[in-house]
Amino acid sequence: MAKPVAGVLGSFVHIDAATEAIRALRAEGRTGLTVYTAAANHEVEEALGITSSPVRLFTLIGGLTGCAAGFGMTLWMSVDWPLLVGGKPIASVPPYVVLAFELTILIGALSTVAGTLILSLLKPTTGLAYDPSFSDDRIGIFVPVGPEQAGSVERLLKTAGAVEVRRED
Amino acid sequence: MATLAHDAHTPTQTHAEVTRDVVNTLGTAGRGYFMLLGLAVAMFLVGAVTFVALLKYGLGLAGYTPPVMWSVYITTFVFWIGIGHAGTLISAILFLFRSPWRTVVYRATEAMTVFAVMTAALFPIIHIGRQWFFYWLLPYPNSRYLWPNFKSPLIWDVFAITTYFTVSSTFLVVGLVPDVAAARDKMFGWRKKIYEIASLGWKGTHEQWRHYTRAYLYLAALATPLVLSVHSVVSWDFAMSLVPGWHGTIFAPYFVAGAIYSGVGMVLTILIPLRKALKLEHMFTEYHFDNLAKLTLFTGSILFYAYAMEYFVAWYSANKFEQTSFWLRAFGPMWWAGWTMIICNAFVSQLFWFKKIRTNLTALFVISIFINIGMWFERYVIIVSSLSNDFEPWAWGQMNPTWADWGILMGSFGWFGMWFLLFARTFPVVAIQEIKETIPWPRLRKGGH
Amino acid sequence: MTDESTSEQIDRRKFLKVLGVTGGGALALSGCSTDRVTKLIPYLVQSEDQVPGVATYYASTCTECHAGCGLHVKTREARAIKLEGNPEHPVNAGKLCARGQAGLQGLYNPGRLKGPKARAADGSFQEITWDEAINRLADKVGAARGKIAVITGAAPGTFSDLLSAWTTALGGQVVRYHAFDHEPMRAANRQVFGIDELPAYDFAKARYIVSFGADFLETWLAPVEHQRGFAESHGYQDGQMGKHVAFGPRMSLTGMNADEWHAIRPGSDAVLALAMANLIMSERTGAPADANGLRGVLAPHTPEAAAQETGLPAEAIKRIAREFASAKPSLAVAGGVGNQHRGATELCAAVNILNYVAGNVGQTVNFGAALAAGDGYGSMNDLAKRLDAGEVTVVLVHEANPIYSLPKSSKFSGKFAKATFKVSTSLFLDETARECDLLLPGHHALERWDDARPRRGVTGLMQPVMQPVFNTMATGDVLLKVAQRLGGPLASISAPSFEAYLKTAWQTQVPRGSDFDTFWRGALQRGGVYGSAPATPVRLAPGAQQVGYHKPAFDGTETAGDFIFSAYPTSMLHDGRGANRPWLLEMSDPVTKITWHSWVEIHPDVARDLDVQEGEILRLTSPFGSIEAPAYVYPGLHPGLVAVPLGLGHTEFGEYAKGRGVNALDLLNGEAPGGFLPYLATRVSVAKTGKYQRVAKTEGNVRQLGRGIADALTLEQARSGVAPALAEKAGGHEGEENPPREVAALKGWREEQQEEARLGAYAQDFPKWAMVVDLARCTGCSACVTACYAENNIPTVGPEQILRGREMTWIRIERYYEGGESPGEPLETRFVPVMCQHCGNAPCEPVCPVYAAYHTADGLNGQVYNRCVGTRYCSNNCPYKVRYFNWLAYGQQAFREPLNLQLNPDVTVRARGVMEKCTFCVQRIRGAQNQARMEDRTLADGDVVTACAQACPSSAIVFGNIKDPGSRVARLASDQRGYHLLEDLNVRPSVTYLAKVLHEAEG
Amino acid sequence: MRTLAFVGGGALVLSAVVGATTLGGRASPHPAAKDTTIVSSLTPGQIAKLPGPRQPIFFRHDIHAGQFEIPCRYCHYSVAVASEPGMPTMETCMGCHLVIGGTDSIAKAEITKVRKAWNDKQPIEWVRIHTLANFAHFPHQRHLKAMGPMACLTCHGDVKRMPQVYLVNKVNNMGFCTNCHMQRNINKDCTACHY
Repeated sequence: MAKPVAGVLGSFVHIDAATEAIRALRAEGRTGLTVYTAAANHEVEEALGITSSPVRLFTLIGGLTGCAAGFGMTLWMSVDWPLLVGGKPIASVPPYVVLAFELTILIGALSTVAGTLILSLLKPTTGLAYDPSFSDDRIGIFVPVGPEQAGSVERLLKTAGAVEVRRED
Repeated sequence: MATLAHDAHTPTQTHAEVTRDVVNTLGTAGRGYFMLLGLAVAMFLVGAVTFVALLKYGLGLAGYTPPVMWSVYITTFVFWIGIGHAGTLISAILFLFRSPWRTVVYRATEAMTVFAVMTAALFPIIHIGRQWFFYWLLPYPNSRYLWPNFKSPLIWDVFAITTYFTVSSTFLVVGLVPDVAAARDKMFGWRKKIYEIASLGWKGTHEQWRHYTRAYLYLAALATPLVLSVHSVVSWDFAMSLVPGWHGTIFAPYFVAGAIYSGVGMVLTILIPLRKALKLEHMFTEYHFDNLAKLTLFTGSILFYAYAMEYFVAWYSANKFEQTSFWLRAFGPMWWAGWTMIICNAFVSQLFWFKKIRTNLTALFVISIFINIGMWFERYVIIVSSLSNDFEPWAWGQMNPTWADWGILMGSFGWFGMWFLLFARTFPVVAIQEIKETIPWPRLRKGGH
Repeated sequence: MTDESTSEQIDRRKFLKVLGVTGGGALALSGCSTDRVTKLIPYLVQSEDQVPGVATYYASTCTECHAGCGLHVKTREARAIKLEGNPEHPVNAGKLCARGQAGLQGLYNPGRLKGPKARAADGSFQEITWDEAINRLADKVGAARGKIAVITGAAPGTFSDLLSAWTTALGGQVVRYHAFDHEPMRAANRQVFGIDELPAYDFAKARYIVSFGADFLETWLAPVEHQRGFAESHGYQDGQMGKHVAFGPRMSLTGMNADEWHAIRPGSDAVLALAMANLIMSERTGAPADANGLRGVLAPHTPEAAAQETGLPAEAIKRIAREFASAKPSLAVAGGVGNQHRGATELCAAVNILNYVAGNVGQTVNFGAALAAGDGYGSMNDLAKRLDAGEVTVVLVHEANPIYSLPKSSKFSGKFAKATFKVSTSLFLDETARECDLLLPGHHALERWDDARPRRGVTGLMQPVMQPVFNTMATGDVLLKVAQRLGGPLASISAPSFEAYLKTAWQTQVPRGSDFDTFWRGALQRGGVYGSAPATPVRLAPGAQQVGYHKPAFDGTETAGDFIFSAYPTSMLHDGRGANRPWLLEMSDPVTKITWHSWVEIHPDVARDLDVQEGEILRLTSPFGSIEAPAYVYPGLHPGLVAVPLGLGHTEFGEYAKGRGVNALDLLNGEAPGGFLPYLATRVSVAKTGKYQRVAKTEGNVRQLGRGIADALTLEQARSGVAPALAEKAGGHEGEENPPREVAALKGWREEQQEEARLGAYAQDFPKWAMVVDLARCTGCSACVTACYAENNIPTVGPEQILRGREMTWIRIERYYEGGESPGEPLETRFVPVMCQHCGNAPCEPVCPVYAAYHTADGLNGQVYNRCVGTRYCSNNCPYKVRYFNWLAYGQQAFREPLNLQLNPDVTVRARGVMEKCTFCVQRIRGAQNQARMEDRTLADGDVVTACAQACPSSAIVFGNIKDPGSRVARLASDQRGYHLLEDLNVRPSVTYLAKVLHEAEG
Repeated sequence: MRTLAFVGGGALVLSAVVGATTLGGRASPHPAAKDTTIVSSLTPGQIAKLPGPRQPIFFRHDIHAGQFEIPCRYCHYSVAVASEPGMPTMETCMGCHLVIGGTDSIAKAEITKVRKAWNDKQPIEWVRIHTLANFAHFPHQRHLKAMGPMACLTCHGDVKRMPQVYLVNKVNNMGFCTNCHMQRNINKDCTACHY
């Protein structure tokens, strides 16, 4: 377990209070906020000003790879040991479209998942303060600050309407 | 049977209640559950023993009677593949359409999909003559320099099923992660540990949600064409051949519709008891069943049309072989199967025009059983009856299933039930986080956003 | 083996092992598994004529019936693996029937006696040594003081001579007993021509053939020879085609091949023949002068009178008589076993007259050949009486099974039992051997020396082609050894071995100016010496005046609702000797397509009246006994008749025969007067038992639903060059043609497809193997099917599997009915041999996921057993349904010791779970190609002959390279009668069928 | 006739022995004979180390085929004309070993076995080394014709130098066949071997 990050953890019940707090913190120029929610919530996203995820690139690349692999494999394997069946051409594309399609989906999907994991691992959550209620009905905001500024942050959160504020150090 | 809580379009619960109710479904189960599980395992063992017998003595144990070279096993294979489709439709396609009623049911159906495909995937192995050489269908480098024949629809099948299984199980797992995390936070002791691991360190930070939502969208986007392709490929196993009764251009859409129809039927068969057993009546409401029933009615009507078309085209084509084949399908030795299929699928589903029936659980359940039977027979009729009288009159022959056929069929239901029951007690059968998404968060001040 | 002396010393167990050496492939049964022979056991001594991996052919003679066809025995690694016809032999000219080929399964039959046995005090048999056995026999015959009888079914030949010499020297009596001995024919010949012999019939010459219940394509005299002739006469050739009319109460295979079959009242056929003769005499001159004396005798038999008796319209009789007379030469035949009613002799006499007045005697009926025959039923009865009277103490039974082949009502077994010492030399423990005290199992014909004289001028040799499979001894040697021990009266008969005896006997035949060795070697190579019999001209004998007709008499009192019972022989089981051969049991009967069990044939109308379904078990009861068998509804019957095939219902005779089916003889009168056993002379009552048994038949839908599978042209159409009308038949479009635009498009598409296909392998310099089947010649006899079984190691599957339609016949004979649906409409039968069509655009190939089915460069539809995983998709997609799946390790049970010795090492024994099918005998193709390459030449037409084509007695199948314009197959394939099965599917089969040709239906 | 063959065969090999021993294989046409690795007598220790299965009779190809240059086809008589190579009959062995008794004790012992087997009319049960699955058909004659003198070597290895024969190539492995056929660009049609 990585050593806990020092900071302040505020727990909200009300969404508008939470978003308000986020906006205020960002206005103060606080960075590295971590917001916990039990479900995706666009208000929070707006407040944080999040841009959409780059995971789609993985999907695209994966899909294209799959398609190429599909055609490549079938065509090459057909001519590698050419056997004539039913008076049809040795390397006939139409039937191979099916396989190319399936591989597109397969590799596309797998790379999407892989992408999500990789991207999530870029921002590790280890050491950040967390409270089980966040997966239930609370909204959590963690602000990584040193002890000297912790006080002001606590105050800010309280005024915003946090039902509970905890200091980590 | 239970009367339904009235229109639950907007959930009446709070986040906390949702978490509670769903997490309560996990963990220790009652005697009824274990009796069911025991039954499922027993049925599975019957199938397993039958399979061993097939390995030892050969497929001759089953009722195959040339020219009927495919029968119960392929029938059951197509049946299970079909079951899977409703799941993906509800979880992926309806997700893209932002259909509100899917949220509650989708987890259960997605699980059903995965286990149905797991069941179906066994059959290509079971039904071949030399099961131990099954891997020859995979393109792996070997000292003989031999590759599979990618022109064969059976190879398409192998790829389609593998893909379908991988993608749908990924989709299920991805969906589960936040819920498992929620469960984790409600658990104590060793259970907590297990869910801890299963939750892959999910905390629900905004970064995680950011990638997660995107990934989920794209998975749905990929699964949508997949679900259409898989059953099309399965239908091409037949349509690509020149057997009268198989050689049809409408097969792909016809089979996809049938698949979804049968799938929804199975969803109903599963959900109606499940909601009771898990005390989730207030979540699965009339609203959901009403919509499921409408879906059934829609796909059922497509089938009605497809059946009609099959017969019409057979007559209109003026092709002797087609005509004979379909005439015998209706009035030949297998007339009973032919009519079972038409009545159970084309006609019974039409009852759903009536809201009373759509919203009456007993009626729904009974009808769903009819649908399951009807759809199994659809495949049985298409496969067996078409094969038993094709081009060469002298080679015609009728087949009767034997214990080996029934054994495997029973085993497949056992295998499916086993997995589903285990799942239902171990993982949330309702998507906590997605329901929460639909529940508005409490606010300090009114209005606002 | 040419060198007995040394190789004899290898003991038999070793011998089997020796086979293991290079025949390893064949002995390992698990087919597509890589299990291997782990030991290499070399021959002790190399025999000059056996090269491992190379087939050696020995000429021999078939002993399955008395036609005495010549054989070429194919041996590999010193095992006989296939029987083929000897092309030089005058009787069968290279062809062989199903029964002849199944002789192999007599040789390797698991039911064979493994060594000599004697009955012990407790009645059981116990093994003894040959010395003991011979001593016992010698003692008994020595003590018998002439009270000896020998019952032999052996064909005339040196062994038979020895046997008679031996017996007479001992003061005993020899009875030559053949179950089917055609006594009525010989009696009639005595009566009408004063000559006591069976003539040879020349069917090839006959332009018009009338059969009065003579099944000359099945069991009558020399079926293979007749079929060859029939195909020549009746096959369509440049506008010419003979006609065949069959009369009889039952439509046998012969009747099915007739242009007209008339169901006449049982036993009424003599008057028909006489009426025809009468008409001919009265209408045309030119009949032999001495025939005029007959006018008086024939006068009363007017066509009208005949019509009265037979139930045929008089017009039909007149028409047929005129056609018969105007066709020169024509041929009338009678005397089939199945038609032996009380008046059989009368019938044969009448037919003799008919042939005589039509001037056929000497043309198509040739006396002088004196076909092999026995002493007849009468002398057997006399012997029975002597046995009964205790005048015989020692009986020796050789190659005969009277206790089975005589009806129970003859009480023969009881009389037989009265002899104190009974000896059998049967190879099997048959019903008669079971009653004997000493079993001296003889060698199989392929293991011993002998010769056979099936007819005057023809002597066939038999030579041992391999080591004896079991500890048996040629009966000839037994006799000689006994003679040696007894001396005395037998002293004159002495030779070191029967081989030596045979050679001495042959010394006399050596033509002037050549030494014995060259003569002998030549004879061995050619399989015998073949001369032509001096024709014996015959004239009418006084007896001819006695010809006449009496109303048929039948045993049993006539009561309402009873039927005339017909026990008829089938081409597979003959007199029952075929019943222990799995091949013949599984080979569906050419007429009913039923396998493995007995059945009762009843007419559809009768079935309707009695409300009998197929498979319902009926009890037939006659004054002499009763039997129960499942019903088979068969339109080819006189409504007053029920028929049951002979040959089954054995109580002994090995595992395959024992307790299988019922014995139709049980219903017959065993003490009937008249010097022959009447098979059509009993009344039976038919009772429903309410029990059912599914009939194990390979018959599917008997109507071809206008799909153009068995196509036919009328003689006029054939002459005027009309092609079989396929467009409307082959399922596509009712009558109307495709618009030209579509036709063009389709054509273009086809060509493009072939063009692309060429990327693969239809390379120009390869041959393209193809086959032509002439339906105008095919008689449905199923010889090709047996040949295929033998050549390709096809397993028999047994009745239970047949009920599931799982027979493995790579080539099957489909039998379709035409017409016969409305009363009075004649029923026509068409036979179509269907094997893999080796399609150019084979639908089975692209669907195989592992390329186990694919197309070879030389146009074969290859099937790679060891690659097959058994998805069976290929079979689903095969429009002809000619792919067969090995459901349950059939090989293991079908080829158990010692039947596995018959396996062809060139062909893989397919494993369970594998698809198999006709390969166009690819092993023969590759073998020929190897040979050609070794000799640095290319294949010539005729180098490759498939097993079916080789066997076909009517040469209906032709195989070859269709790309070679000079080849027979190329010429025939372009014949205007040619068509493909289901042509509209555009699968481009390599098999071309030549449409059957029909005489316009008249009268 | 047969005795003639005996004496003939005996004479042939006798001369070969004499030639090989007295002239030391000098001026012999085949390189294998110049090869000195052939030790005519091996110690039991050496024999034990030899690869391959132990045969009922310690038959030394290196002496017969190598030292004395008996052509392969003298014993494997049908290899050039048939698909089966043919195992030497006991008669063939005795053709020489009526006359030749062996030089050292081991050889003497083994040859007595052969003679005993011949007298008892008991063929020797050799342990099979090269086996093909029975669904693969290998026409030896074609390969001999195509590849000439090197044919045997290609698959069976240099038997001339093997005191005890062992499996050099996995001849039952389809890859082994196809490799050759592909390099030489020969027929790759399945039914060339599988039928």
